Amino acid sequence: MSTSKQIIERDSVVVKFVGDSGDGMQLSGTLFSDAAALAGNDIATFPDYPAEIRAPHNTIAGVSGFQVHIGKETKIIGDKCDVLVAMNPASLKANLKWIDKGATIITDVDAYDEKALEKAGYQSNPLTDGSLSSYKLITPPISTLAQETATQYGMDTKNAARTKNMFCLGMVYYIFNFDLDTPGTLIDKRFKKKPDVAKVNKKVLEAGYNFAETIEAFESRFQISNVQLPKGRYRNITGNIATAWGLLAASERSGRDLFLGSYPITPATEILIEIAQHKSLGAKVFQAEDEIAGICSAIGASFAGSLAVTTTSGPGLSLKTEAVGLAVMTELPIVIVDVQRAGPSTGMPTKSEQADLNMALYGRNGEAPCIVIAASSSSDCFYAAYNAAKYALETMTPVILLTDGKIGQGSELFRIPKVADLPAINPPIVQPNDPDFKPYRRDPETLVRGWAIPGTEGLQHRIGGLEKTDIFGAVSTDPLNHEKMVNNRYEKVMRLANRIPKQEVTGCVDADTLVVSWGGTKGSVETAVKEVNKTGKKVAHAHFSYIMPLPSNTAEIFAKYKKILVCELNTGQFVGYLRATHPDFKYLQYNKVQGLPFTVSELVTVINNTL
Amino acid sequence: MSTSKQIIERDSVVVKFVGDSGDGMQLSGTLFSDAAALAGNDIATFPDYPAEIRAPHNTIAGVSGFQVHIGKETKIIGDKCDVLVAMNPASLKANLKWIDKGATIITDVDAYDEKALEKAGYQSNPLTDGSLSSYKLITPPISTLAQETATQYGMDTKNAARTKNMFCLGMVYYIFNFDLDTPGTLIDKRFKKKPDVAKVNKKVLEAGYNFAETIEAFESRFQISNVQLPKGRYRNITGNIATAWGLLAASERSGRDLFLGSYPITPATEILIEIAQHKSLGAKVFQAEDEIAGICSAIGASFAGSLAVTTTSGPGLSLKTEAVGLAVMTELPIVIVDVQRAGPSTGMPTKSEQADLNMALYGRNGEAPCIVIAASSSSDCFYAAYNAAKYALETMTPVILLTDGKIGQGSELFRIPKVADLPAINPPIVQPNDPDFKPYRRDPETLVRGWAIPGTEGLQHRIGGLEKTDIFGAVSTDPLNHEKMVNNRYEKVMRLANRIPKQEVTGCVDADTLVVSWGGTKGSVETAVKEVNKTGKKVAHAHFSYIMPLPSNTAEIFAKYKKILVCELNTGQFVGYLRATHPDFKYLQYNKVQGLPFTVSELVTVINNTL
Amino acid sequence: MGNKEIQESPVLTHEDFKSDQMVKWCPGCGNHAILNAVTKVFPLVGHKKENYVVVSGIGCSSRFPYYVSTYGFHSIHGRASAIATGVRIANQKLSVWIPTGDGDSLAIGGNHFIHIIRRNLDVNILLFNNKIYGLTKGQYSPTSEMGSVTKTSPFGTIEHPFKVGELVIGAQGTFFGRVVDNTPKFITEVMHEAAKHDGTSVVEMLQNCVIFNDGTHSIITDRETKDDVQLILRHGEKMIFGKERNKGIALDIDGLKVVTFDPNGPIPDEILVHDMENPSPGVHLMLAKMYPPQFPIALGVIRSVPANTYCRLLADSITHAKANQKIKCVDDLLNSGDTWEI
Amino acid sequence: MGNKEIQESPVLTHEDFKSDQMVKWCPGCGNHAILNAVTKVFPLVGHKKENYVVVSGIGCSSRFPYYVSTYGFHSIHGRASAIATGVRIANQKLSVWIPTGDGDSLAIGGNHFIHIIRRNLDVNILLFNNKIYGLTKGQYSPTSEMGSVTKTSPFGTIEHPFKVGELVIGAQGTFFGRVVDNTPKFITEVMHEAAKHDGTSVVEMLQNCVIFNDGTHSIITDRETKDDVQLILRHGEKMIFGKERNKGIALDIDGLKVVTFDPNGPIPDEILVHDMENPSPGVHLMLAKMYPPQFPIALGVIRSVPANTYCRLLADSITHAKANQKIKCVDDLLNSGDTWEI
Ligand SMILES: Cc1ncc(C[n+]2csc(CCOP(=O)(O)OP(=O)(O)O)c2C)c(N)n1
Ligand SMILES: Cc1ncc(C[n+]2csc(CCOP(=O)(O)OP(=O)(O)O)c2C)c(N)n1
Ligand code: SF4
Ligand code: SF4
Ligand SMILES: [Mg+2]
Ligand SMILES: [Mg+2]
Repeated sequence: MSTSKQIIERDSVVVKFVGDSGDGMQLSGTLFSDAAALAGNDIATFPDYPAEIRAPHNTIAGVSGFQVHIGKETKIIGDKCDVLVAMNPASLKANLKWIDKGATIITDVDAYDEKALEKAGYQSNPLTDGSLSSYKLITPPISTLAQETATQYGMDTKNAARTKNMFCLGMVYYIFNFDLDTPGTLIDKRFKKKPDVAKVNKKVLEAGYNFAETIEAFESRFQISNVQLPKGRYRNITGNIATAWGLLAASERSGRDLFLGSYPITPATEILIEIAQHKSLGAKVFQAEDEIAGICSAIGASFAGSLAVTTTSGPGLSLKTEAVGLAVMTELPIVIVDVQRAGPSTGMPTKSEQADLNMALYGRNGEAPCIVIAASSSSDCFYAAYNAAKYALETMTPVILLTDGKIGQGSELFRIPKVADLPAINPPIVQPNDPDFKPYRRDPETLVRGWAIPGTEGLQHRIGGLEKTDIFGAVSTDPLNHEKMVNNRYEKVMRLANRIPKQEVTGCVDADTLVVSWGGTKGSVETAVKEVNKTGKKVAHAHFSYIMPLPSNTAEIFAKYKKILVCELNTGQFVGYLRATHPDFKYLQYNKVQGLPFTVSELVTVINNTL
Repeated sequence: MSTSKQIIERDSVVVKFVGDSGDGMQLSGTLFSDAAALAGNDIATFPDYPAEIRAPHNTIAGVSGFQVHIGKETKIIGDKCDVLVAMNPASLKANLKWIDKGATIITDVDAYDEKALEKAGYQSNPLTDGSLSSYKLITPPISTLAQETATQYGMDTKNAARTKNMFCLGMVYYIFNFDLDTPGTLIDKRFKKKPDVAKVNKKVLEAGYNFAETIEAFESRFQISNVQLPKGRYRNITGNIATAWGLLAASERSGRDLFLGSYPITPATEILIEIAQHKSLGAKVFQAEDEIAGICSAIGASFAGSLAVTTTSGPGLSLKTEAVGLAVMTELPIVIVDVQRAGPSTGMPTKSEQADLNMALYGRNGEAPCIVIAASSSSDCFYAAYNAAKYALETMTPVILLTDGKIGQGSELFRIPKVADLPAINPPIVQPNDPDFKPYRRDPETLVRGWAIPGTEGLQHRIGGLEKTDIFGAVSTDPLNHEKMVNNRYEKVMRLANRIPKQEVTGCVDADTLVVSWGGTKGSVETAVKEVNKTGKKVAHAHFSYIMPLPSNTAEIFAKYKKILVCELNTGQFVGYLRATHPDFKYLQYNKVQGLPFTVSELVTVINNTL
Repeated sequence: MGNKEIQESPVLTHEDFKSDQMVKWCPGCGNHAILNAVTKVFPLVGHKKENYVVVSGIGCSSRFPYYVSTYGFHSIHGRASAIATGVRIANQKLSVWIPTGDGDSLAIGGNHFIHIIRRNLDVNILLFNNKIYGLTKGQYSPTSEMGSVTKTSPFGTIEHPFKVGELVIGAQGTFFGRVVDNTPKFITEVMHEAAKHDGTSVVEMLQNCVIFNDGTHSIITDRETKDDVQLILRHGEKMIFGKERNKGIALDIDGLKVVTFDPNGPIPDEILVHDMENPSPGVHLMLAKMYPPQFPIALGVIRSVPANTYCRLLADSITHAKANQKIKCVDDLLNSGDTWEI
Repeated sequence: MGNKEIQESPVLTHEDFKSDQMVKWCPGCGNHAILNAVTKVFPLVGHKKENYVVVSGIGCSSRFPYYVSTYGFHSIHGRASAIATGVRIANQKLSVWIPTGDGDSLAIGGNHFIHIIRRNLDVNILLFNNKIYGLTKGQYSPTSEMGSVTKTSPFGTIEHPFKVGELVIGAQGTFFGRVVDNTPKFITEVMHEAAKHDGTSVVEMLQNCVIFNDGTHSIITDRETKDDVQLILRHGEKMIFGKERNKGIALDIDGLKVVTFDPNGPIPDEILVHDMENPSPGVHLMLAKMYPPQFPIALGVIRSVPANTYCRLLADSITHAKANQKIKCVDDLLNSGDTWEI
């Protein structure tokens, strides 16, 4: 494929496909990112869709989008788009704020009739009124061209109209200099059962590509600099799928059947959907009548010897509160996944936030400590889920795993591990007829009690939500016993700090200022820290994945810095927790509660202002 | 009544009645404390009963008790008893740890047969084996004597046997030099419908009194120094009744019908029971199918214009979590009363603790600030409940009122206020057809929105759990609007600090050390601080009733002290909150998690060690 | 709330109850027709506008309150009945309507649903049964037929579904009606009956979700066959159906059965006359259970029996207490029992 | 779990299932007799001891697990069915029993109760119905009769009670039995039937709370009158009762009715023969509803119909998936779909 255009070399590029909910934007986005990944780029994706299933045609409420960041180290969803593909006026309007001057806009001139403009709230046509003069505006009659091509290959008019996303995709492929074989294969896979449709779609894609070449409207094409990823086998993965797979891997590795008790809720549902596909791996999925039954069934399954899991989002975690306390009291291993969304209450279900941390740490009656782990990116969800399962099983304690909508539904490249290379998981299962068995006898080192599984001969015993005597597990209201048990349950969690990885510090470790972050913001904070360091200013970064317990060297690290700046997407929950648990240090904080991720540029500004 | 005995003058005395669940100990205790109160003493009482309804006869599990503290400023349940009345071996055994050497034990020798001793776990008879030699042991054949007396006055044998508690009570009356008219009246009231029974009981009481005088076993009688209570009309009240009445008073004063949606749970049930008696005051009580329906019905009633309340204990508050978030989001006034008990999970339902503070502060998904108020004693429950209702109504915000099992079920003297003297309550009700009405328009000063009540002409509008636009209340996912609304909800709560009372400091205000406490521990901490100050050492005391927001002068106070010691009945929840919100100060902490109140002596030791 | 409690009100129309909000349901969704029917029922029922309160949970159907211009509460998933209970008890003059989905009221909200029915609280429940979780994009619900392939049941569900009418009756329900979403006039008619009923009324609306469960009711709604699979019940009339009106329902010890007869001859005696007011729930239960192909589905008001309502009993007991209790104000209360002067 | 799945086991007795814990129920409480009956049923059912799991919620009755020497879980209020669901699904060889109160399973636990029944999950629910909240000292429950005076209803309740059997049937229940607490042998018999039933079995036990609701069942249990108010059902036998066995139950369009006849003559044809296996629930519902004085109360197994169970269908679908799906281990999964080497 030859080209006479100027080639822009870039480390990374952001492309966003936006249109009506029914316009196939998620498909375009996926095909583009898959092709980019196959072309050797690192990628990150993030879908952005309305809470309504199909909001009214051509309205702002109905705009659905899919953003793709490709290039070197795309740990983050790029701040602003370089290329925006907008299928109609509403989607253009809703997304202008996300593109910088000079960016490329591709939009379908056929879609700009009076009614659509009005529905989008435009007084005049933006394509002609000069308001977009600072962008590179490409406005082909996409619908017409796509439809013509498709009908030419024998498709009926109605279906032909729906191929316009492929036409756009072809144009974008051209801009990025991708070859057309890859998408060909991908389309064949997607439409495996309808080879005719696949064929027509490929033809329309080609037509888009050729059209882009022909019209010479693009002054430049992008060339992404080569990525230096570690060698290995890769795939693209969303955080929710990665979470599901991490749990399946932990089940296989621990020899404990996976049991998932769950109730659908945005943005966590995909974990449930994914695990439900894998009965062949022995995974049992119970779609419960509500969140309470979801976690309670998991507690029952845990009692009965499974790797038991429940998945949810904020409102669901709220409902599970009482049962989490029961798991704490009975010292049964369960993993509770909370894919956080913007709250409070129903809040903004499709927007992401980090505001459930306090609930994970403190949201239970009585003294009820859990282990809390946070995933830092889409692919990290795999390891975070695996470790959550490992530590739950090994410590006989509920683990709350915090991810969020952004990393859960967004995707990135994932280097495929071998299950055999993952760390071993050794639950403290009691052997049949063990003469020493007592329900609350503990390992003196870890304070972990044994797991005596129903069906095992000679270990009959009773557990429950009432306070129990140490070792023997009889119901008790003895004051000192209670204090001891409260302490046991707390100490057991704190001693896990000896076994989790030490906290790492990256960036300029010897700086005066440490930026602290946790959970799904890792990519943006890490990138911002790098950018600041690139300018010659020094700043270090500690990104926390283990929240409760904190890594054992946390205080040691904090002691090295004059300033500690804690950045998070809430009003300051982690910083509050650090103040409560490590009161010897002074903390600064930067918070944002908009249901949006940090942008790198805002973080760079904040960090610079702090130094 | 003449006496040749030595009189011991005391500021205060602790008497505990213990026996089988069926032995009538709660009645003895109540009659004793009522008589003491009528005799002009200040009192505090605390029942202590097993979780079982009627645990097996004569076992430790079945021991039921009622402790009375009488004298000057009995803000606390006395640490150790001066007089223990134990009806059987099991109750003696279970309570020996609560009495100091030298104390008086009255116990029924008739109850010490072999079977009862065995059931109580005694190897030999403690009355005869010398193990009780350091106490003043009085062991009359109480059953026999009581029964004889009662049958003499025409009672059948079975019922006669049940009068033994009256016999004991008579003996105790003698020791305290009470005259017998008061209990006479009280007994008449209790058995209003059975004058015969009343008569016999009075006779048995007299017999006990006379017996005590006759046997001359008591070397000394107690004389309680005169109490200096403010003038006024008094009554004895438990915290749960006081809470109920405070809510009823707020309903009357605000002109809003009281609606209580609740589900029974120990130790909060009495509030529900009490309010259910008062339909004549317009109180509507809905006994819901569960805690979730309890709070949700309250939210509905609040929407419809009621003073809406839900009452519960820890496990129930856990279940209400999601709905509390809804109340935060919709900005509807509700009062959520949590009578705390020992957790986690079901925990120890009849034991008290302060471990739900974190849940009250943080236990919800998303950023969901509530007002949190804590009652400091049984009678203070009245004012705490009244104020909780007042501030909920006036700020259109859910208020969590924390009391606990100890103050809820315990009682103390209560100076009866006039409803007209209570502070006015002014809910921001919107007038019919108000042309300026918008669902989320706020008072610029307080940030409180208006209450537009269904049924009011011209104010139709819609609220809900999804994020809404400022002022207009349309569903919105706009990032900056969300941040603004999160902030509005938080600021509205924080600005209440301008209207609640300033924090007071008592004790030696100019000391170097400040002892901080909150909630139901006020009495013991206050007493301990006084005792320390009496010894010439200086220490100040700040007892917090307003937790969220904290009083506006909190930082100012803390700044005056070199050491701040925070004492609470949990692992350190309030101190963690202070560290998070007021990180500029160093805090020391003293914690106890035994399901028991602080004893004054342990606090004195801790304070002395801190100075 | 029954007719008796209706206050005078200005004459309102259909249009008065439409809100200015954009209706965001998918084009073709059955909900549109139902919304239309409700805005037509409100003026018929005849309350003042400000006395209507619509309380919902979460789901596609639960967005309903935004689309009517009454007081509205779009609450949290599954709790509409509990919230509505508080609204209704707090203010007895309000007319309370609960639009809800099969997930909202039979999955997470199942407990409040059976309890509000048991208490016979005076509200109108509009149950949009599309046999799927719409808003969360297509997982099976407690009413999905056994074997349904959905996002969370790739190999088909293994759960027996609830049948709404049976659950209502099992929970001591006093009113149960059923309609399909493509018969707007009939919906209005049945809803009007529901509104007139004193106590909890439940109207099951078989609603088509075009996106995630398209055609789930087509066995019932198909133009071609509908006369043969729909039995339209009317109180006091014989249970007859079929394009030729030659089939009827009879009862024997094994349950109900379909009887075919000569439409030109007399109607056989054994054909049942519909008695929606029969307190005995047995026949109503069996009617509610009928489902094609073995039986026609019963539509219309299946059960409507008078019984004491919660609000009526509550009002009575408050009146009684006010008349008979000595404590008339909180000062009385504070000074009741043992008190003394110091 | 049905008989088919019972493994070989040593011969166990009554005593083997008693625990060493002190039984803390009030003297005279109906629970004692029921506990006794259960420890007698376990050996009859025939599983190994370690395969019994007793899961309860909170309430007097829910203390049950402490008193039997099996695996036990005394969980939180209302959630026993949900927890038991997890236990049962996780390990199909376990025999799962759920002792629960009327508050525990019909108030707070109502949703899990109707859902476990709908799913026909293989557990045995023992519902101790004392029509009161015992453990919390005497508030009315969802089964308390209308007008009951209790601690929280000083003027009498204003709520219609649930009838357990009707709710079970309305929730698609496949097994419902009813016993009174003073007939230990009959309890054991009915429980044994419950244990043999494949799917969810519910046995309602009319239990006397001597402390807070003494005599609530006395209309049924009074020695003098019990023969005239108890109808003991046996599958395949005519529904006859009365001290003189001169009364029977018949069916007409208005529901069931009591027919009196001459006990020395032939039994009238119209008297129904009990068919507990009739899939049509109408008659079972009416039987469950019968209550004195108008009717006798029906005791024994009212309904027991075969239907697919959740666990059986789950096991089948897992077997099928294992045989047919390509992904056999997590490494397969990780490498499925689009992957590439860098
Ligand atoms: C506590 C909680 N759990 C789960 C959800 C997610 N959720 C929202 S609606 C819904 C089900 C909707 O189904 P249905 O009630 O049948 O309504 P439909 O959309 O089909 O009209 C679910 C699971 C939620 N919003 N809140
Ligand atoms: C979440 C929660 N809410 C409330 C309670 C208090 N509670 C314990 S048992 C019970 C009701 C008991 O009644 P029932 O289930 O009928 O059992 P019974 O004692 O009569 O056998 C209640 C309300 C609790 N323990 N937990
Ligand atoms: S998803 Fe289904 S139920 Fe929801 S609006 Fe669309 S068609 Fe209607
Ligand atoms: S309170 Fe009632 S149900 Fe509970 S143990 Fe006592 S008698 Fe039995
Ligand atoms: Mg639905
Ligand atoms: Mg009960």
